[in-house]
Amino acid sequence: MTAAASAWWILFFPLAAFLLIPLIPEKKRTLGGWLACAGMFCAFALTVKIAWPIFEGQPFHSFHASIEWILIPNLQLEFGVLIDSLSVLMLLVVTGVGSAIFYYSLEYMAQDEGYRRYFAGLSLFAFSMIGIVISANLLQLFIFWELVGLSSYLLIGHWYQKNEAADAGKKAFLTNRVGDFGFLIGILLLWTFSGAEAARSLNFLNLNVTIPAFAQASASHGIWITLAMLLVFSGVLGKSAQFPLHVWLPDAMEGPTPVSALIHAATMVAAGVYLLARTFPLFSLSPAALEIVAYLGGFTAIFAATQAIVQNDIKRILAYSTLSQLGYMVMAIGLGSAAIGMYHLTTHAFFKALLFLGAGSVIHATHEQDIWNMGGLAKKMPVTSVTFFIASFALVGFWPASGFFSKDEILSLAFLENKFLFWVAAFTVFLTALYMSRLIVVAFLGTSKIRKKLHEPTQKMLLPLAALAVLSLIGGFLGIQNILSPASHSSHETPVFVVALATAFGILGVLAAWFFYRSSRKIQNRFQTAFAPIREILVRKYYMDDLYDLLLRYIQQPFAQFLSWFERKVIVEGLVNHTAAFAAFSGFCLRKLQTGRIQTYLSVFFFGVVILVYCFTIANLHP
Amino acid sequence: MTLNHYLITSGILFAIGAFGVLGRRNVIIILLSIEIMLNAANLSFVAFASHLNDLGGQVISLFVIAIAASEVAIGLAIAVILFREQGTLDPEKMNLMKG
Amino acid sequence: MTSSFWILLAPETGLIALILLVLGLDLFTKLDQAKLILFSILGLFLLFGTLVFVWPLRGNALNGLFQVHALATFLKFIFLGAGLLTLVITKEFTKNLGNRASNFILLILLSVLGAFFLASTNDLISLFITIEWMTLSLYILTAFLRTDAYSLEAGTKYLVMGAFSSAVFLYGISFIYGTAGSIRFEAIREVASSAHQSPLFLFGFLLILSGIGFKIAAFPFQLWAPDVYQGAPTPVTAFLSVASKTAGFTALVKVLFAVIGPDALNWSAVIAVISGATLLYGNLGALAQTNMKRLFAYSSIGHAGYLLMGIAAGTSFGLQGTLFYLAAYAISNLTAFLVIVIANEHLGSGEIIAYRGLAKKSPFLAGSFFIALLSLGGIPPLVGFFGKFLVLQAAVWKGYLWLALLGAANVIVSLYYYLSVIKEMYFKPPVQNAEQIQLGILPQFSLGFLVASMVGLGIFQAPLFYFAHAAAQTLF
Amino acid sequence: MNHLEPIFFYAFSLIAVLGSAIVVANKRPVYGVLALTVTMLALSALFVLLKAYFVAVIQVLIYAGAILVLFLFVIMLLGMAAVETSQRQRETKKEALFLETIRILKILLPIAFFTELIILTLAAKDAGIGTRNLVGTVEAIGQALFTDYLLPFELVSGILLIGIFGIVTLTQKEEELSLRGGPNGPTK
Amino acid sequence: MITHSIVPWFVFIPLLTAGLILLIPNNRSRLIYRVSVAANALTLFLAVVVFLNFDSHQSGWQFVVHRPWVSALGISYHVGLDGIGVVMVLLHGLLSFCGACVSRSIDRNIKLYFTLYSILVASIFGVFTSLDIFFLYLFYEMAVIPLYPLIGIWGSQNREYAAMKLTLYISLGAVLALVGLLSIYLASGLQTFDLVVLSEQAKTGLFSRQFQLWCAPLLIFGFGVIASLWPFHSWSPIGYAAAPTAVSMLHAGVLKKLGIFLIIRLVLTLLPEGARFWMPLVAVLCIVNILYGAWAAMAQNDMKFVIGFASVSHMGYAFLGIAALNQIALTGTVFFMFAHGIMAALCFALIGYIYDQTHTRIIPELGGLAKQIPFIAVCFVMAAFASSGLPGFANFVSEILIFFGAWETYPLLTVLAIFGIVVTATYMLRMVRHVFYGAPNPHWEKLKDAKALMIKLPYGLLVAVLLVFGFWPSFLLNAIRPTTEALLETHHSIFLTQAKHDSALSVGTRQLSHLAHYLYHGSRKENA
Repeated sequence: MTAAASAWWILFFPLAAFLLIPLIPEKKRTLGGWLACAGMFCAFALTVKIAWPIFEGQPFHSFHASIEWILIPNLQLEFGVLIDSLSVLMLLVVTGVGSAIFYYSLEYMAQDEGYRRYFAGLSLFAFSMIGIVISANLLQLFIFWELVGLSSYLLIGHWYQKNEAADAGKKAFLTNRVGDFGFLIGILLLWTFSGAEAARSLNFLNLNVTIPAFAQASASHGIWITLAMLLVFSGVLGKSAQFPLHVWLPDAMEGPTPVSALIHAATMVAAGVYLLARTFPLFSLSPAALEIVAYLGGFTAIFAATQAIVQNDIKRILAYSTLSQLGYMVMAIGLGSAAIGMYHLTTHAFFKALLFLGAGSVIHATHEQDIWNMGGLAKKMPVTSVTFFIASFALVGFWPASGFFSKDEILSLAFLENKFLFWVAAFTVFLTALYMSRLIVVAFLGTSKIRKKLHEPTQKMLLPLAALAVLSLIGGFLGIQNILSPASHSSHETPVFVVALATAFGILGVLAAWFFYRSSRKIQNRFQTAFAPIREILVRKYYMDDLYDLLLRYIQQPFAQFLSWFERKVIVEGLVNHTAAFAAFSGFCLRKLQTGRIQTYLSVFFFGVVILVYCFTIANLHP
Repeated sequence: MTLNHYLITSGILFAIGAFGVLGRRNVIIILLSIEIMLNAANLSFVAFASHLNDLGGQVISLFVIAIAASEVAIGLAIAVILFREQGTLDPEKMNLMKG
Repeated sequence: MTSSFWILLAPETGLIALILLVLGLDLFTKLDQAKLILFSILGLFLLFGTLVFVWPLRGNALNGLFQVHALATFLKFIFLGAGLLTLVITKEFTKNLGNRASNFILLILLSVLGAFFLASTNDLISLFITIEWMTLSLYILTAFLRTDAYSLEAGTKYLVMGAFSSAVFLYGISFIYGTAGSIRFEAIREVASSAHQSPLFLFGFLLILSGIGFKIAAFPFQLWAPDVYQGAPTPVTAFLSVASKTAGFTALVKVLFAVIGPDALNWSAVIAVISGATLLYGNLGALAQTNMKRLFAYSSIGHAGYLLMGIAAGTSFGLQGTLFYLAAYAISNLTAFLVIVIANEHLGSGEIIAYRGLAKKSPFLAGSFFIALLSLGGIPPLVGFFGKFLVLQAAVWKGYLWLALLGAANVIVSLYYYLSVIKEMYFKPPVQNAEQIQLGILPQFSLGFLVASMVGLGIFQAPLFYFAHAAAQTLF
Repeated sequence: MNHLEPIFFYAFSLIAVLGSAIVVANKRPVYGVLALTVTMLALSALFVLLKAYFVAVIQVLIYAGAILVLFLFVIMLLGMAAVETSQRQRETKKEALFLETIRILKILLPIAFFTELIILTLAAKDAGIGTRNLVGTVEAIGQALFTDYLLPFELVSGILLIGIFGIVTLTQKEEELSLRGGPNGPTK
Repeated sequence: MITHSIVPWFVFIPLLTAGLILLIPNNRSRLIYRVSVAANALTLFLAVVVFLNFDSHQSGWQFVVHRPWVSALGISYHVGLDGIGVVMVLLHGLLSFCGACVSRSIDRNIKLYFTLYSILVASIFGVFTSLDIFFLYLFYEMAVIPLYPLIGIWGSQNREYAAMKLTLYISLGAVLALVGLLSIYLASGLQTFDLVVLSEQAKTGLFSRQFQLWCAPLLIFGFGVIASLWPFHSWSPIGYAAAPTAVSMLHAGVLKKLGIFLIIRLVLTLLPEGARFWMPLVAVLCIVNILYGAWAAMAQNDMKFVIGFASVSHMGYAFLGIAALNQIALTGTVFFMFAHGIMAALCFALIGYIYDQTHTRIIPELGGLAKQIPFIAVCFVMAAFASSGLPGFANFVSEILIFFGAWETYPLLTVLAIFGIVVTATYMLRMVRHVFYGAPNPHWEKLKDAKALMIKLPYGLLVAVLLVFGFWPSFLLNAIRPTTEALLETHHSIFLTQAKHDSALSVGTRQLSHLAHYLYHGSRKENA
């Protein structure tokens, strides 16, 4: 099997699973789960096979293959695979973490009514996500980009009978649509810039050549490139839930927890970052665009982190944390290093998936999501707790966990490039430590508030936890950073100051949380009343949801109602019915002439004669 | 006497007849007025016949007299029924159908 | 004379014979009225044979006063068909006529005879006399139900107005005669096509036009039509709306194309304006009608507008379109009236509202009405569509784009009231009893045949088209 | 007699016009019929002036002798008083304006029509009455009737037939009708 | 070859079916139903055969049958298919079959229903296959009339008003177009209605620019009515809401496409300059279509009204594709007609199913139906996503082609059009959310899902078609491409010298002033 063929097969296995699962009868539903897992495992295995040279430390030879999909003069669209180190890394993350989560789901969803639907959706997601990663051109990427949106919609709304879940799915899809609106226009712009009419192509390899050429052709083209890249970035805003399109992600936690782990933490939301990395050569043509990317990323990081502090739902805390971490990644790329962004993406995938799976274990055991109702889990579920601690460790960025390395890369990059963003990022470390410690202190330590007896989950769920825990712990030593930039990495050293500051902020956060949340209720209450306004803002998510609500309720809906009114009153009644009424009215007037009296008729008749004679003789006699 | 004299005479007769038809509210007088109009046409036919030196006009006027006779016959028959059924000869009183 | 007198006059002679036969049977035998009608129907049916026989003939008789050509034969076909179907309609109406039914059918036969002569005339005075012939018999027919106030009122109105318009017509003829020196078509045409005509010629022409306008119920001479159509006995209404209108158009076509000539006097614009106004009056007036016959009166005014449209074009093609339209209109309208007369007898009312649920009472009757209405509305693939197609094309050809657009818009208006009738029949439940209406064999067969011809001629237009073509060519 | 022609013309024209004016102006149809007889006679005199002798004779015979007598018969049949023109109906205010317009039209229209005729007649090249050697004798007219006007001649006979037929049909006795049950109007 | 004279049968088979049904006694309703389904299956089979036998390497007319008809007028019976026609025939074959299948819920006067339905089907086939303008128009108007009784007798709310309005509206468009068509016939001076001859001649500049400028709007707006071009769309939502399921399906699926189809076939081929002149105005109107329809759909509570306005909105894309006047967009438009036809029909079929079960279409009254009728729910969700242009469904491919094409000509308008997709997703998901998702309503406990294969078949078939062509668009595009290429060759040759872009912002005033000019001065000089 050639490498290209194996790339196609990677795409094919989850698709096959997706298509086959609906055919399995309900009685043999477990088969469906295993089928999905098998598809994912096969994809993972093939990915490893492709990536093998990397593991052997050899340089990776990228390759590209495609088939014609749409062929119209002036518009050739292909379906292709582009496998380079970037996509291999992403593929490893997607299939690797995916495999773990699929396996985990076997147990987690075992009792669910929509078991087969769930695994079908998961397989569809895997297919689309892999599609994004291996896409050879921008439009193909867009297609899979939309498809992951679909699978996300379906999986968030898995428990569709719950109103919140149904709403959340809709919200996620529509918010993404708004982003994709810009994305598609961006694609069209790039297509226009990519050369003469007949030679245009959206192929990445091609774009990397033609767009710089376009940029150099004229000074005025720079603004167009910036515009195009910002439009592409709007797609990222939606998918990676960056401010201001972040609102859907916390709500998306209504989906089953493994879905949150896989889609809304590890992979799908990272697709935006992947897109930035993929189009980084184009972004780098526009410093202005990159700057905006960086600032938005930095802002999202700190913006989300502050909100995480006041959340009570364990999954929501993690969701805000995801937002914040995605902000880090976007910022990293905005600051000029796709490799660092991708590095953090990878480690984040490990520990955030682990966090969610841990949370899933807890929820599975307790059927409870509010951290204030938990407490003392560390004693009752030791394995889960240990893995959770490891993951939190990595998230905050303590040595030697993987998060330490990737986050330090980002911080030092920011330190070199933009001092303001550096401080933002560093302060976010403090916040990260604060909310994670709060979570751990409240939910895992202290006394249990749960009456019933809790069990560790079975081996099926623990195995993925363990695997991800190991990766989170040692991820920093695997040389992941070298995959993307083997040469450049060693060129700059991490400033000691940065490392120290980050660690200090981290410890500070942990301590703050420890003392505050271990303290008596009284102190907590007093503190909370003191900061009530701020807390209110945070709890209300900076009023972002309310703002969107207002927009929808007071702008869009009235507008729709207005148009509906316009249709009824102006178009139907005004234009149509009144025309008809006018005809009927003139008919009515004509009937008045029809008096029923002979001599009136005769007069009209004779009048007609006289007029006719006048018009055609007398009037023409003396012109 | 020129042709125009005769034509104008016939025109006057025609106009008077037309007025009778338009204005009089008695079917019998209306029928009489129509006779006047037909005779106006006859006068014009005969005058033109002389003018053209062609017998046709006179022949036609004979036809017209015959047609007028038939028309009057039918008209009077209807007038008789009308009077018998409705007790009036006023055409304006008939407007069951209108609009 | 290319063919002998009797051969050329075969249809007329046959019809006279039939009339005498019917008269004899009526006077000297105790034949049932219904049988008499059947006999007349059979006779008229056989007369089609004579028409087919004279179809290929061309020639003239009676010193050139009587002409036989394709146009005359075409029109005679319409007249004969109208007469035949009017008798079929009369058959359904017999019980209202009492023992005078024989007079009724004789008058209709006489009227058809007059129309036959009309189709063949070649001079103005014969034209006038034949028209008067038809009109006089129609006065009698309209007032036929003398104890019925509606019929009597209609008869009186028709008589007074008709006589007035005849006088105007005749006065017009006198001026044409006086300025052209003859009443023969060819002779007048020479005068008409010369550069300078006397103003009196024009005067006469316009008076004639008014007189004919009355016959075809064109604006502004149309006011009589609704009242007379509504009041007349239903078979007479059918005959008025088809045969009398066709007679009017025969006269108009002869006057405009044979007497004046298509290029003289610039009459095209006059006809175009009249056509547009007639269209509007007929169709808009029909919108608010509640009586079926009155609705058809207005609708037939509207159709006169379309018929005028083809004539307004002033071309052989336009004339052909008008002739095709005439035939199509005759078939469709007579179908409609056959249905109306049967329905009126059963429903006991002529109001549109009484037609509610007719589809339930008799699917066949309702179906035939449906097809007839659509054909009148100009919906393909029915014959009425092709007629409209041709006249609109003629108007566009002539450059009367506004007229064509007006005609097109009026299709919609007319569709509205036709569809409203369909709505009553199909969408609404029957008002009172929903008992089935039983149809006799004759109406069933006739309706079947008419529907088949509406569809058949709508799809295979060629035969009628070429016949109309040949007919139109005779005047060019 | 040429020099007297204008006098005769004007005189007879005046009589004809006056006669017809009386027809339309009086209320009693009987007077109307009598006035029309005068008009007819005056017209036949005009025909004589135009040398249309046969027509003049027929005019007197048929019109004065037959048609107008028919009128008189009908008037007598119906009763003198009954046929007198009825008074104006009362009309509502809404109708009044419309009807008033129509009433004015009824007077104006004939005048307008006549004016048009005069204008057109004057606009046409004036021509005298022809050479006057045309004499409408019985012989000449008979000749024309059976040659150039054969068809209309035959057709007129048809019209007369219809006239007879019409009177018979319309005035047939009611009793005969009632034998088969009276007609019921289908159109109400 | 069997396919040699296959095309006339597309009209004959349904017409024969109509005749056959008339012969079946009224009480054998199942038999009538079966005959109708079988006949439509047969035409579908023929459509597939024709599609598979279509030679996609040539742009000319295929399967041509040519017989003289009224030769004096230049009317001939001339049928055949090009790449566009073959796609439309396939679409119509599919939908008429599915429509017949879902008509099982018709419960009264079945005989009349299927007779009219067959006539409707036949006439639509007639339009797609005719190569003679006369027959094209004949079938076009013939298709309108059966709708009146179909809606008026078997329809639901407000049926009489809706039926009347729809019929009159579409007929008005038709007769306007008729005047235009007659003008074309006469202006050509060729004495022929043969589209093939006329289009050949049109390439050589048969029609003067002046003529094209006034004639084109008659056709564009005349046919635009049936394609619900704003502001002539108002018959559409109300008509769909009233119509019985199968009629809504055929109407939204195929009949609306007739307008676009005829504009492509007649205006773009015969009046290229006229098209070019008027298209900017159409482009602006179609954007109004897209956004107006979409927003109006959002305010509706009746499911059929939502889909009705949605189809108004979607037709905007088809118009945009035409207005762009380039091959990418035009190909996309044809593909879009196919995809949207299937999708809209699917939506109406599913709503019909729900309505038959629940007897309501009011969204707030429904809810949580996915539990009771999962199959229908899944199909509906698919249709909703297809409607909002999700990749994987044929609609996405067509829309993206239209965007790529229109982007070349009207970039700003394209941006607005793309925004329409966002709005579309909003109202479609809103409907899915409130009908199928959410807490189950105990009122609907007893609903029956489509279980039997025959019941599932129409829905499944339509979904499958959407997916197959969504993944494998070349299957259709290859057939369309040569035709659109040939079609636009005329345009390229004529406009090579002209300026490339019309400013989308200056659109409207110029066109309107021209129209006014021609209305005042008429066309007489033109024809003289």
